Amino acid sequence: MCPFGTISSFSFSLLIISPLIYLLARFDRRWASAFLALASGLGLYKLATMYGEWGLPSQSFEIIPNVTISFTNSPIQWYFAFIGLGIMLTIFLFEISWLSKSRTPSAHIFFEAVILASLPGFFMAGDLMTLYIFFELMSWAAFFIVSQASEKSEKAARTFIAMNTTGAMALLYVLFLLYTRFSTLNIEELRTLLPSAGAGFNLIIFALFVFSGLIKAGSFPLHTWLRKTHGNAPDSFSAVLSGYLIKYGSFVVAVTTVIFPSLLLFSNAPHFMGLPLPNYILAVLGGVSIIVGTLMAIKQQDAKMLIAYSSVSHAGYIVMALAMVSSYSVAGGLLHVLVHALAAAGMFLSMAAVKYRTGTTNMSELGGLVDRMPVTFATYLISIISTAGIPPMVGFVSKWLIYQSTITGGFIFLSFAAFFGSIGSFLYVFRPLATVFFGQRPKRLENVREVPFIMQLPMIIISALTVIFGVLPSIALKPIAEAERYYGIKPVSFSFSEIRGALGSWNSVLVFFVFMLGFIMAAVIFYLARKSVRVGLLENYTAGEIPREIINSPELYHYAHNFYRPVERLYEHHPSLEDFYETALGENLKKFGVFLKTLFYNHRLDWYLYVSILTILFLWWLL
Amino acid sequence: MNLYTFTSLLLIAIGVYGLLSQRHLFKMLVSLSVLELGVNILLVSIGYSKDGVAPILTPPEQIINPVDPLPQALVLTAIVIGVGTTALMSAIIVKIYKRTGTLDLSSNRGEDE
Amino acid sequence: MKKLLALIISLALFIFLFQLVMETPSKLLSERVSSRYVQKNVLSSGEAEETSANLVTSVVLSYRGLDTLGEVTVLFAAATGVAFFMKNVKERLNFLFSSFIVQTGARVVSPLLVTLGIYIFIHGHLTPGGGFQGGTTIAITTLLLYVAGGLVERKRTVFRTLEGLSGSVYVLIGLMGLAVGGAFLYNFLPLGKIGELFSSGIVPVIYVLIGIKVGSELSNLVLHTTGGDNS
Amino acid sequence: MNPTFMIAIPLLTAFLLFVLPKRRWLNTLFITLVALFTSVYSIAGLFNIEKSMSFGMGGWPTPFGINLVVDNLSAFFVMVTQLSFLLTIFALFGWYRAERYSGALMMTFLAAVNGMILTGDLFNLFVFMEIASVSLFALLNLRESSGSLKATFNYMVLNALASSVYLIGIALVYRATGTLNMADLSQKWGVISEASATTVFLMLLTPLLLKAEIFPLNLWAPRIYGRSSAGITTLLAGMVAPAGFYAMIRLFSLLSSSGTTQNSLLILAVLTMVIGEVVALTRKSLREMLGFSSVAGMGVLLMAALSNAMEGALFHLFNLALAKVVMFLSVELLTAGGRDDLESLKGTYKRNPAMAFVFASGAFSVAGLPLFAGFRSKLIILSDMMKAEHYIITAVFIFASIVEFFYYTRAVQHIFSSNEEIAGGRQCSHPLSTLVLLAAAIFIIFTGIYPESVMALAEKAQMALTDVGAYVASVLGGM
Repeated sequence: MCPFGTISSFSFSLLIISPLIYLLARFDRRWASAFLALASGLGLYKLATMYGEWGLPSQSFEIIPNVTISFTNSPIQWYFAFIGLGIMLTIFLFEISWLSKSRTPSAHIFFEAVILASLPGFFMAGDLMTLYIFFELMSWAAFFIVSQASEKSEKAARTFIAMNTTGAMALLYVLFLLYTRFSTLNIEELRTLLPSAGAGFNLIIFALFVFSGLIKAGSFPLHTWLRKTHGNAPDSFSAVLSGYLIKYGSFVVAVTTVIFPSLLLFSNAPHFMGLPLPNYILAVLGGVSIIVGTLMAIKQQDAKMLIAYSSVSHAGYIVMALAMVSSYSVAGGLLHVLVHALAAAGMFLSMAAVKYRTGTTNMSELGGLVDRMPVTFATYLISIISTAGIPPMVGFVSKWLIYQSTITGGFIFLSFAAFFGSIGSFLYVFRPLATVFFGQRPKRLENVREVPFIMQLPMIIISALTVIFGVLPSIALKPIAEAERYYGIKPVSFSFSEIRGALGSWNSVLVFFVFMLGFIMAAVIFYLARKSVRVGLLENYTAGEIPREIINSPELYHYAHNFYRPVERLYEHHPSLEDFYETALGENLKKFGVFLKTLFYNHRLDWYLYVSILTILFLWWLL
Repeated sequence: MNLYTFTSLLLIAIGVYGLLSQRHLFKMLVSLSVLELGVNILLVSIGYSKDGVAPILTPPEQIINPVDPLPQALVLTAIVIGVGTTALMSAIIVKIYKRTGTLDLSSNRGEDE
Repeated sequence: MKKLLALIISLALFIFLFQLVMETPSKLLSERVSSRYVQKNVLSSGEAEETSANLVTSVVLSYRGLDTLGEVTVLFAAATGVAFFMKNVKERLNFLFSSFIVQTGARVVSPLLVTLGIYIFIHGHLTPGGGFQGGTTIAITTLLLYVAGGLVERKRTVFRTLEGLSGSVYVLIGLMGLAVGGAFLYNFLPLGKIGELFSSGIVPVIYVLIGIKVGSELSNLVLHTTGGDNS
Repeated sequence: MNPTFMIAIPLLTAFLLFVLPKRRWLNTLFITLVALFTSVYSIAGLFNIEKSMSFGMGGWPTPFGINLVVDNLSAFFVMVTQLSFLLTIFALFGWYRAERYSGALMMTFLAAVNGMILTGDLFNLFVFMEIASVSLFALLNLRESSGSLKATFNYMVLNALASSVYLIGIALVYRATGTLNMADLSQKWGVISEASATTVFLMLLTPLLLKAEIFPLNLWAPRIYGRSSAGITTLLAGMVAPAGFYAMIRLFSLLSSSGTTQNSLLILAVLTMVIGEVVALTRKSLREMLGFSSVAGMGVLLMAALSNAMEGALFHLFNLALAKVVMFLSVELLTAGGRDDLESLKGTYKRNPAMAFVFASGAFSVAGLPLFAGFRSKLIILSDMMKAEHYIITAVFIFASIVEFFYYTRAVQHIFSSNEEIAGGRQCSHPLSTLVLLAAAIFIIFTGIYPESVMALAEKAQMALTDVGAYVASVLGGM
């Protein structure tokens, strides 16, 4: 049997040879990375051939009595897996060269091999146990990759693993709840069985699923691990984390709302604006996530943490869209998965490229890299245009679809959140652009060069895809419509160049050419009528006088420093969920542990005697 | 319930009282011995029968109304085990004294915390 | 305060145990397992199967022989443990006050004591007493000699070897029983008649071994508790 | 398999060590050979058991003589404890050269643990428990400090107290039923009135709860784990606790106990688990952390056993014992008996990568990570508990698992931290220890991927446990 014959054997053979990959990486890390790129390419090819063969049963085997590991192929799963493998492919290409900056390249590549193996296993899972196992594998591998980066990242990784394990365990609990009820974990079978259960039972199932999904997706109110983890992870891995690993959560949300027919399950529950209350609450949480992510992103000083919060906001979009379960919203949500995967990968990769050359991502230490690193700049630019939802890029299309569903549904708050996020993202994504790539270049960055071609290549691919899907979203909408049809939702209607929405239609090709025209005109004007003079960094601010503190810490006078201070002041004293979880749960649990220790174990023998004898007596007396 | 059983229970209670109230390691050991003694007497008293004779056969006649030999055998074992434990405990107490210079339970000397 | 609490707890324990003993029914002796021991018809074949006159001995060594092996092992482990703890203790207890009279007296009494001990464990299956009691008597001799001025100081190695040897022979006899009779500690020697010195098969042999073992173990215990092992 | 050898051979060796010439290598060789023999013999025997077999000692029929019982359950536990012992012996090869005393104690300890598991007699169980404890008291001070001495003293006093309670229980049992044989007793248990039966049952259970480290009778345990040499506490975590657990579930199956008893013990088990895990979270010293974690592990086992997840519990016991032994030993070799707080362990994998790997596989197995053995057993426990509709306890169990997962990954993270430059070069452990522990670690992963063989054993053991009739029939067959 061909080792890459099916998706399951792809996963398992990768897992089995992952120690060999470790050894290969010890020998030469570039070969290991290239090998994994090739493997993901093969996986992509295999997936491509599987398109259309939905519901194909695959081999399964028992893991504990009566519980099996099995795989299946349905449009949504195919869609998620395909994007995932694609992102992994670009990352591995990037890492062929990037790994020289890693402190522990062999371990890094080993754990990434585990992640690559877990990816199709997770998304193509035929039952919930498979889902759980591959999720645990992923978080475990990611935990080790994240903790390798720096001193700070160890703590970040612990936050990550604590929250993700909580999510996974919630999933495990719900899984056994379902299993005791229906004696099956097969997703397809549960889909048909769930409506027969009571609403209360379904509500518990829904709540636990959502809990676990929101943690993994990094969506409000369980988003708190994202900032630290993304900010401190190894640079190229941040792209995987944000570009793909948080989509594991989106997938769980998709399973909860779309694959399990949530509208049908809660048809007897109270409705709010035509949406069952559980779905509505989930959508509102998504909306809040958009707002919180946006507001927090504005505050960040570090470009990677900024993008991390933008991920929170985008996870919010996806959750909100999937929770509404309408034709446009599901299409928008699923398309947004693609959008954010590409955009986050693009942004993080370009930041990784910047760090590869300059050694920092702190915005106030950077500047003026546009003519030193043009490809990186272009990637970042295209990614943020897509992120902000500006027309010629694919980001607009997904947001446009989501707007349609919020507006036609009459959800005022959700519409507000969606627009707020869109406008807010102008504010924050612009900032790294302005500070890292524009402005004055500090002296020490004079000799920065563009990254090697092998690192440029994945960035070029991602940018190209962002543009291509922007011009022709119909390519991506094809599997999405297939998925909607498969799960009984009215598919969006579209043609090669046009999407027909409820509030008008969108001819992407036409728009693209109009924008191109405008762009060319602007470029012509820019190059013909350029009148700029170069000045040194400090001259602007000090009028010739140079106080001591400026010499000591010029970055304080960098214009990126406290860039949005006036805006931040509006919500300076906001309550922080991040602190809340850390103290309320983490620290208090530890305090509780210390308390228990002092209560029971810190004493002398006489105390132990008292406790033991009293317990024995108490038991005798009680029984 | 006969006198032996009663006494044994009393000894057990005294042993427990000593164990709980004393802070001197050796006194605790002694209390423990008292407790063990009580338990042993309880065991023997199980085999007691009124006007019973020692369970030793003197052929050719069969003995009439002997006391139960099994608890006696058990007690023999229990006593020896008690001796062993006590010896080991006293050795440890000696060692503790050698290391910390005190036999008071409430002293924290020698604690490496 | 603490003593009061201790008093209350132990009182509660007493009352509780008292109640418990009152509540638990008591089986008549004739319905217990031991009644068959007394009648010596455990095998229910009618013939006398176990010929120790001392019923306690027959329980200890024959019916519940494994317990006794365990018991000897506990003592062995305890003695070894004490030796283990004391092996690095350099200082020794000294009995400087032992006078000439004490020493001579000890020398005179000790052979008698040893003889008494040997008598006790040899007749263990006939009369009250046995290996443990005999062994203890022998150990007392050691203690006496020790107190009288360290007369047995150099005998440690002998005791230790004796201890190991008798223990090994005990287990080997048990294994021999397994080989001959198909059960560990099976009584494979001729049983003889109740009440005679040479009766009840391996029982006296084992009691002799136990006597030696317990004697040497307790002696070792005495010697080790008073000071470390220099060898 | 004839269980006699499992007891007699180690005992014989213990005695012989004092007859043979005083050579450390000779002692070590002897001990190793015996450990190998008992392991191989028990494993070989385990696969040849069709039904419960009873061996009367001294050739006496059972209620009168003492009997040893071999069925799938006891053989399973014997196998687990032999493996723990074998691993310990091999892993300590580097630094532990048995002198007579500790060598003999190791042997008596081995014999006693085997006896505890194999015996079918209540009083004999007491005797073997005492041998095990007495041997262990000295062994725990192999690396003597005032801390370890005091901790041992605590253990001794509590142990003596529990033993006395057990003896009182035995006295009452014999008084009421006239027998000490477990199988015979299970027939006559009804004689004791309901009220006192519960109490007597609890009395018999007390030292077993102490041995199995169930709260609040486990107060002695963490200190021992924290202060004694980690290489020896394996004997506690991998042998005594399982043996105590075995005796407990055996009594549970043989003597009927009321629902309230079971429920209150279930509460104790859950408390043990929660307290153990939460306190382990706060511990900085790795040994103490492992100690609390083993306590918690025993809580998990008892909880599972009492909530209809016996098969999972047995399988989990195997995994736990193996993982705990492997972890304690690798910590011992990793720190070389030195400091073991998390901060000073940073980056130690550079010093001894093999041991770091071994520790990680043990930790992941206990934490229940997919691909490792503990994951499978935890899943089975969860699934069975859910099936028995213990929803709340399952939720608590899941909470404890999260905590456990967190602190184990934290420990592994510290060991594998690449952010610390470690002083001093490589210091490898004895090649034999490394080899054996690596084999054990690989076996853990192998069991995680292919658990069928161990699971089949656990399943058979569980059947043997539930089939009280077969047990009683085999023991009292002669009647």
